Amino acid sequence: MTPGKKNFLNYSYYPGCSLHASGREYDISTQALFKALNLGLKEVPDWFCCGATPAHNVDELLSLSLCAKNLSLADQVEGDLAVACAACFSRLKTTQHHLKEDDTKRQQVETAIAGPASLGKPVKHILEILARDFGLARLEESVKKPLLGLKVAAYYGCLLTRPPEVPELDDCEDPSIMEDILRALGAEPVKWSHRMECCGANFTLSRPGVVLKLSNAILKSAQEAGADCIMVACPLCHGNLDIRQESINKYGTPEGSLMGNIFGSDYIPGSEDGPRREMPIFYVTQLAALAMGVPTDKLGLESVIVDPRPLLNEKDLL
Amino acid sequence: MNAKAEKIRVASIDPSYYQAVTDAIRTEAVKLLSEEAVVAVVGYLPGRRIGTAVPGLVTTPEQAQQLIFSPACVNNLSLYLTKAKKGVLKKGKVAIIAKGCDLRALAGLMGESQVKKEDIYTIGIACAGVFGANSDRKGGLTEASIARKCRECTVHQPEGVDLLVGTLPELPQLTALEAQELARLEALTPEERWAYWKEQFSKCIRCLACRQVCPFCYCEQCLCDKNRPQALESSPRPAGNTAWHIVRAMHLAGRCGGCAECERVCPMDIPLNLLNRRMAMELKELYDYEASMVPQEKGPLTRYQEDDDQSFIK
Amino acid sequence: MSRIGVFVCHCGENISRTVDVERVAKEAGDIPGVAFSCDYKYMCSDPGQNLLKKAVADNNLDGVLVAACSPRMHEKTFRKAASAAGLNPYLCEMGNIREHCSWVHEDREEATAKASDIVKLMVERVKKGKSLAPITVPVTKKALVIGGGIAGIQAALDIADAGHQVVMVEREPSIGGHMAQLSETFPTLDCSQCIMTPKMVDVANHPNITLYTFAEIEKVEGYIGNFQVTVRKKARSVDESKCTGCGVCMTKCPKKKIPNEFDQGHGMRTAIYVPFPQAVPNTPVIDRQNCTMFQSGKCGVCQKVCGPGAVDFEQQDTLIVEPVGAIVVATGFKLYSIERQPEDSPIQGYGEFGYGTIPDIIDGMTFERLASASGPTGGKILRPSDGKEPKQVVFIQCVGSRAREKGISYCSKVCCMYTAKHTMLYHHKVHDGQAYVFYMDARTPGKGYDEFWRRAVEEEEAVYIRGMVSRMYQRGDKIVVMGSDTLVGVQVEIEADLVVMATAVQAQDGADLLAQKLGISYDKYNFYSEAHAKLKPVECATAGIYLAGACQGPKDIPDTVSQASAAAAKVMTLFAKDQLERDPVVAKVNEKYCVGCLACKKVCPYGAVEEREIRDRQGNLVKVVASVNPGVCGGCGTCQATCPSKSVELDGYTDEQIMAMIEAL
Amino acid sequence: MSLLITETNLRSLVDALVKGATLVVGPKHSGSVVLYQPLAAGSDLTLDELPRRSAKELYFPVCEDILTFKRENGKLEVRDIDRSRFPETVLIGAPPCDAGSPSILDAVFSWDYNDEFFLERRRKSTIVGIACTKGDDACFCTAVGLAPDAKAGSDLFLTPLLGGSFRCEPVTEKGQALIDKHAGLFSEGAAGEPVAFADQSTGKLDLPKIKEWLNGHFEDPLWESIADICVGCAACAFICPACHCFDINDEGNPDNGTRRKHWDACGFSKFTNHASGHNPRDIQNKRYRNRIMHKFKYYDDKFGKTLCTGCGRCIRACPVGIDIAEILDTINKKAQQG
Amino acid sequence: MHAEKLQHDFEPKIVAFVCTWCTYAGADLAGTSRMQYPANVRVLKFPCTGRIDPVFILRAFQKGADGVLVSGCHPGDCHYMAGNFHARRRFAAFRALLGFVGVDLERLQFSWVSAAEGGKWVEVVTELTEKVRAMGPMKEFKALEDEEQWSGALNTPELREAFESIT
Repeated sequence: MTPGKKNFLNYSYYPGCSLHASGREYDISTQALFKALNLGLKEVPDWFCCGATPAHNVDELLSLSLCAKNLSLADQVEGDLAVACAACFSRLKTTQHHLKEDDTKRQQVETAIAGPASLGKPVKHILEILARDFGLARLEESVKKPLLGLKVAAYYGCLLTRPPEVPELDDCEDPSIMEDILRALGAEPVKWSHRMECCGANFTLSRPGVVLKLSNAILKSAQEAGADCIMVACPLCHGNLDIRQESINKYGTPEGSLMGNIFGSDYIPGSEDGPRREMPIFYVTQLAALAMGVPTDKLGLESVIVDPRPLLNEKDLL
Repeated sequence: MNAKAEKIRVASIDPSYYQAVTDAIRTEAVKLLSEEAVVAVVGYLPGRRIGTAVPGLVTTPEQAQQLIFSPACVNNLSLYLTKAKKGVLKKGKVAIIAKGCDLRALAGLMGESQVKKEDIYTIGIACAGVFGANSDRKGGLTEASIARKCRECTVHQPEGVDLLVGTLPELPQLTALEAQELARLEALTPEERWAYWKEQFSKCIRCLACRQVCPFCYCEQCLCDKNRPQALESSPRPAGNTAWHIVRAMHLAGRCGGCAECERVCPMDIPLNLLNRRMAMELKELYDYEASMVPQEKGPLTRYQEDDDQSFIK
Repeated sequence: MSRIGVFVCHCGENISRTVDVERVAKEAGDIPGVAFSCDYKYMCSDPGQNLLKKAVADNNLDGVLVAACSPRMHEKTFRKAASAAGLNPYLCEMGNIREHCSWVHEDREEATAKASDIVKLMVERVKKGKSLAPITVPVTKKALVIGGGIAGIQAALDIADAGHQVVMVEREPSIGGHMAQLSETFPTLDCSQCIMTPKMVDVANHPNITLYTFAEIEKVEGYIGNFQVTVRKKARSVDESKCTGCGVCMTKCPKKKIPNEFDQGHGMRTAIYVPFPQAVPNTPVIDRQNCTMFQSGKCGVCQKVCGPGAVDFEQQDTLIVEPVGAIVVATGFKLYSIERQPEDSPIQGYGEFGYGTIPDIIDGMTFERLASASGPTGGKILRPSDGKEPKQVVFIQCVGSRAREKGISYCSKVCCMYTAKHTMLYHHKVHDGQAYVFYMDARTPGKGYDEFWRRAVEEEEAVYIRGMVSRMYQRGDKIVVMGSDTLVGVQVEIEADLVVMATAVQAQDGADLLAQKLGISYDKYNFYSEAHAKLKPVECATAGIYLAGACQGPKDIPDTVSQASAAAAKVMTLFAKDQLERDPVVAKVNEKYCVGCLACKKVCPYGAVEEREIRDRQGNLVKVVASVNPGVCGGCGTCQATCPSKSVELDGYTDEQIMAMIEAL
Repeated sequence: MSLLITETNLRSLVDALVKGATLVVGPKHSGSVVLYQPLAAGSDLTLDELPRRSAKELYFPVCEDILTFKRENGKLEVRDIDRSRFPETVLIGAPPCDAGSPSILDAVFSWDYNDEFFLERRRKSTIVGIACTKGDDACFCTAVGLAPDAKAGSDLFLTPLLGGSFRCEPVTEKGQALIDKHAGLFSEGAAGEPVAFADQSTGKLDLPKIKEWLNGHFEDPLWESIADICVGCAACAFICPACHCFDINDEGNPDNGTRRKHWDACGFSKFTNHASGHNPRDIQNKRYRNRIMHKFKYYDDKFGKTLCTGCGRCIRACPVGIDIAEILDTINKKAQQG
Repeated sequence: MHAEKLQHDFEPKIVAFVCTWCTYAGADLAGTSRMQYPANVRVLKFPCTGRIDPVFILRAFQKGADGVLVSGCHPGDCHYMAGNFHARRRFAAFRALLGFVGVDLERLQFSWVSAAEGGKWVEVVTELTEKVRAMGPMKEFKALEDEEQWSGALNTPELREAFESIT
């Protein structure tokens, strides 16, 4: 990029904890993508954890205050607030929504954070920025290396669009924003059933059996729909779908109907000849950056569990 | 504060801005009249005294050369379309000069079927502000001489006009005196407010200049001129005056465009626009209604919603 | 100076116990303008009324005030008496000194003072009163029925049987509506067409009914008793007067693969067609969009084979103006199409259900056609994708209904019952099949309804799962239905062969546009609003327009038929007199002072205010003023309170009367 | 040697008069405006601004009761106002354009009917005029025959001097009596230099010529062009020292009410509206013509006086900037041209 | 139950503007149910609250009312469908205006009383009467009625006396 060239749009940026830890690839690829698209991205100074996903189950005031404080920090940086993590996005939006609706809560929160709750700044998920602010048409124009032939299962997870009144990202139960982006990138979104199902993120530590089962259902559905890979827009989804494949392959999960109380069937030892899952999981920013011609060593492709490079090689995309 | 700082910046860029607007108005008016696109242009002509301008209706390209725009162009000309010059509209299309605040009145008149959009050609002015009543006009537009309404104007830039003239100079931030005064009155006790208005209204001599300059007071028979039954005492006594100003504010509620002409022309300096502002605030808060520069089908008091506020009703 | 008579009633002791009636009468006598005053034991008795009549005659009174009970009680009585005495009835008023005074106050002094005040106020009112003559409106004894479904048919037949002319307008090529599509009806499981078609034929044959099918309402003008309705009769391309209904054209038409709307797109029809064999009229219509002749100018087979020469490719839309006195709106409903809705729609779709992409997910009406003996499968339950008999069928209730988050919060009322019916029909036809029903609640009020539903559950082996479905997707040739069973607290997944969704009942497309033409109000779902939810469930706020059937809200057949007959009864009541007499308490415009701001028009709940042009003798437009149609005005007076210059005035409650009363406080 | 009064003593004069139960009326601040109002003390008197309303209302109030009526026992009882009890009044601090108007109006109020409301007040009042130093570009008193130091109408005339005191000149006996009664407040001394008069932009008008022109131009395109922008309010007439049209109406109800007299103006569309609905002055230009004609022709025809003191109030107050001085100038020019 | 009759120094004049279909009928019901309430209220009947012009309220205060009650059908119950909806907005605006010019809004009560709410009518009337009684007379408008422009005023004691003694 030419130095001094004016950015097309400028954003403040709340990466969230995951993007600085397990989801580093998401952070790296987001930065790279924004740079490639000539979008400014400036990290909010001194941001801290938004409290997702446990805080709101424990203490509502705490969860709201954490986000409110982060939102007021974000006010120091110009531009709408870009958020990559679906959980952070959900919490920040929820906080704005609750505090706008409820004056009492707002006052409590303002006491807690010792300052005014700033509710005016638009919080935007990366998907929204790509599809709406930047625009699908412009995105399509910017593609340098279309992801031709890549069949992708777009996975939304639970938080991106729900509950209907909060994120205002897309249709709550039947969104299309990820598929729209994929088409703009030249990839082929597959039609599949489990794009809105839960991956079990909340149970990652407490009941891994549940996670295995749910994640497996998602992977299986994508595989059956003919997808080469899955695209996500959340570090937690990514974690579950990517990391768990090994365990699924090792231990397996019972096939068939999910009828029955899944919460009761915790850890189920599998067999060696269980189903194999070998499905690369991409962040939306990785795929987009790839299509924009960002050098592949700047996408964090090497640090994920299921190595996507063979697939990309096969499709001649590296 | 030194004298220089007191002069607001519009004063310093004064001549070229006003000259540019004047030129643009003349060019357009001459063009419209010579092409016979309109039968008349309602605009401003220079007055005899320094810092004055008078409304004028010009019908020839030669007369159009006299049109001006200056901070003395205080009048809301839209009243001429409903009242004094109503007849002109029947002869053909009329062009009218409108500041943002005047435009809201025009839009209101369209919403009330008094003026048809297709019958007029609106020349909107990007207006930096005009003189206040009784202000010293010798030194151009200054913070001291600018009208109170202009200090908190939100419609410097007209919208939806046929032609927009003028480029808005950089405008200084001025304290919202009227809003402050409104807040001060709101903070008083009812007794204190009553005393305030009683003093104001008792000055009234019922010259009815407020009514006559109001673009919305176009009734053929004003309620205050009616005597069977007599809803309002017609004699200029404090009781009748109070009733008159209350009723007028009520009749304007949801219609007033905020040009504050009533206040400007009051020879007794009664702050009539405070009443209109207060009503506008209430209607904004209750029904999210604001006077706009584009016509609206119904005003806030001619429509309703089933879930309107009724916290005041037992 | 007025000459008013004041009559103070004792009402036995009801008033005189706490009010000194003699004193009230005496004080009334001192009021300027009162020429006569007295008190009497029972003013409403015959001697009391005679006293009033005599006093009017003897004292040449020009106004009467009876201070007695509530006017709601006896105003009519005394106005009649005043009228008999030669006084205009509207110059007789009542002062309520019983309900509003003697019964609610115990202190004799206070009550008497108040009674005197009431008399004083009301005397002022009488002084400023005006003689009013009842408004008479001529009535055209011909009714328009919009819609030829069961509601319209019932209303039309009732009105026509009473001897009045009826014009029926139906948008589709045949009358019959949705009921003609149904297979069997709950709770008796009798064949819908068997009970419907005879009524359709009755309409066609009734001497008093003029039927316009394939026609729409273009314009409605006028008011109660005097509507002018313009009907657009769309070009049928077949001359109805010549067509014999032999059907040769249809057998010969080369375009045979057009999905038939009547069968919900699951059967096929030709380009020249009747929607179904029992259609009324049995005159085909050419579907110009699909006709080769119209699209490419080459074909014309139907014209060649038509013996009577009825096929007319040149036919144009015709406009027919019908004067009518009353209108019955019976435009019915449509089923919610749950595919994703446009962005700006307040109704959110159910994309997650895969409807429209998975062929074996169908709606209730399609199931009706599948189950119907005259349907595309001849009454066999075969699924659309491969024509196989489904062995596991999932029925989902409340799709769209009662789903606030999706934009519709109301209950569609008929789905619980018809889903129960569907499970039975299915079980009768596929004995080894299993029906599952996802439901929120089973709502079965109605005669024999709950028994019917229990039969479905207990005898016909339908499995009812209380809970909603979250997602459906195709897996192989099965549809995986994911949902929850909230009673057991588990998530369930059923592999179904066919899914039938009871989608919400919605107002017809264009219901809002028709309402605007008619000047009637509608709710946010475009269902038409009745004048009063309890007491005027059939009337519209606009006088002379009545509602029947599901256009007002979801309804089953018995309710629809009842309402249609009720609407017909209302029309007949209206037609019982040659002239409609209306209370003269209506608004009048003072055209001299009206400036035509039309604020009155904006607030009028009845749409009674129109614009009127005033022209001079040369025909030049002087001004436009408001004008109140007395036939339509309801008399609320909102216009007058809104008018800044009081250029519109409500008779009977004039500003002069009210101000005089306030002055007398 | 002249008779002088210091400003302090002028205020003391007011105090003394008030103590003596005299109604003293003079310019006084009321919020942002200065109006002629009853003074409670000398300190109320303000001499640095021309009052918004003229002094005519002292004699011809905005609104006054003229009788009351009540129907009792079927009989209508009418009660008149006892004018003999009107108070003694001193009008103080009126510049020539205000001080001069009551004497112009005497003619009309004592013509075919003696308006005792006006005349009784006139009899009981003394006018202390003061020379004008505050004129602006709306003033034109010199054009209509007055002057900033004209004594016409005043009983006692004050001239502000540099240094703060006033030269006092009794004009009438009433004025002399006022001096005599409060002799202690006045002193003899050498009059210093008077404060300069304000310049007036309008030159002298030839009033007889103007009248002559008006005589022949009842119908003239001029009226149309003048009234072109008039909005029909009464601001000009109500603040005018000379306009004296009034309306009488009954308020209350036929059985109990008050008859009131209050200002009327030729600007109003209801002015001279007949009960039939016909109005001989049915359009604004006829009404505006009446304003000019009345001031410069009719009144002169009848009473030999011009009904204008050139105070310029109507020019300042007109909502649309109609400028009577400019109009007169136009007529003057037309008249000169013949 | 016969509450002991209390003597008050001041009996306020309460004016009620009511619609004929709901509140007037509700007041009738209070009567037929023999409920008791203060006799201070004078009822003016209108077809609908939609007919009630704010000028009437103003006029009532000017003509000596110490309290004004405006009452009609509950929203949705209007005999004329929408009259009370329009009235509601009009009164909300008018109330704000009166408050702004300094009228104590405690003297102006709006209520919805249906034909079935005889009890509510009694409650509303009693409450307003007692409230206004405690507040004392509505002096503002009455005082205004007696005032004149200074020039038309008979403002010295002698003149006032003279006026009173006019024959």
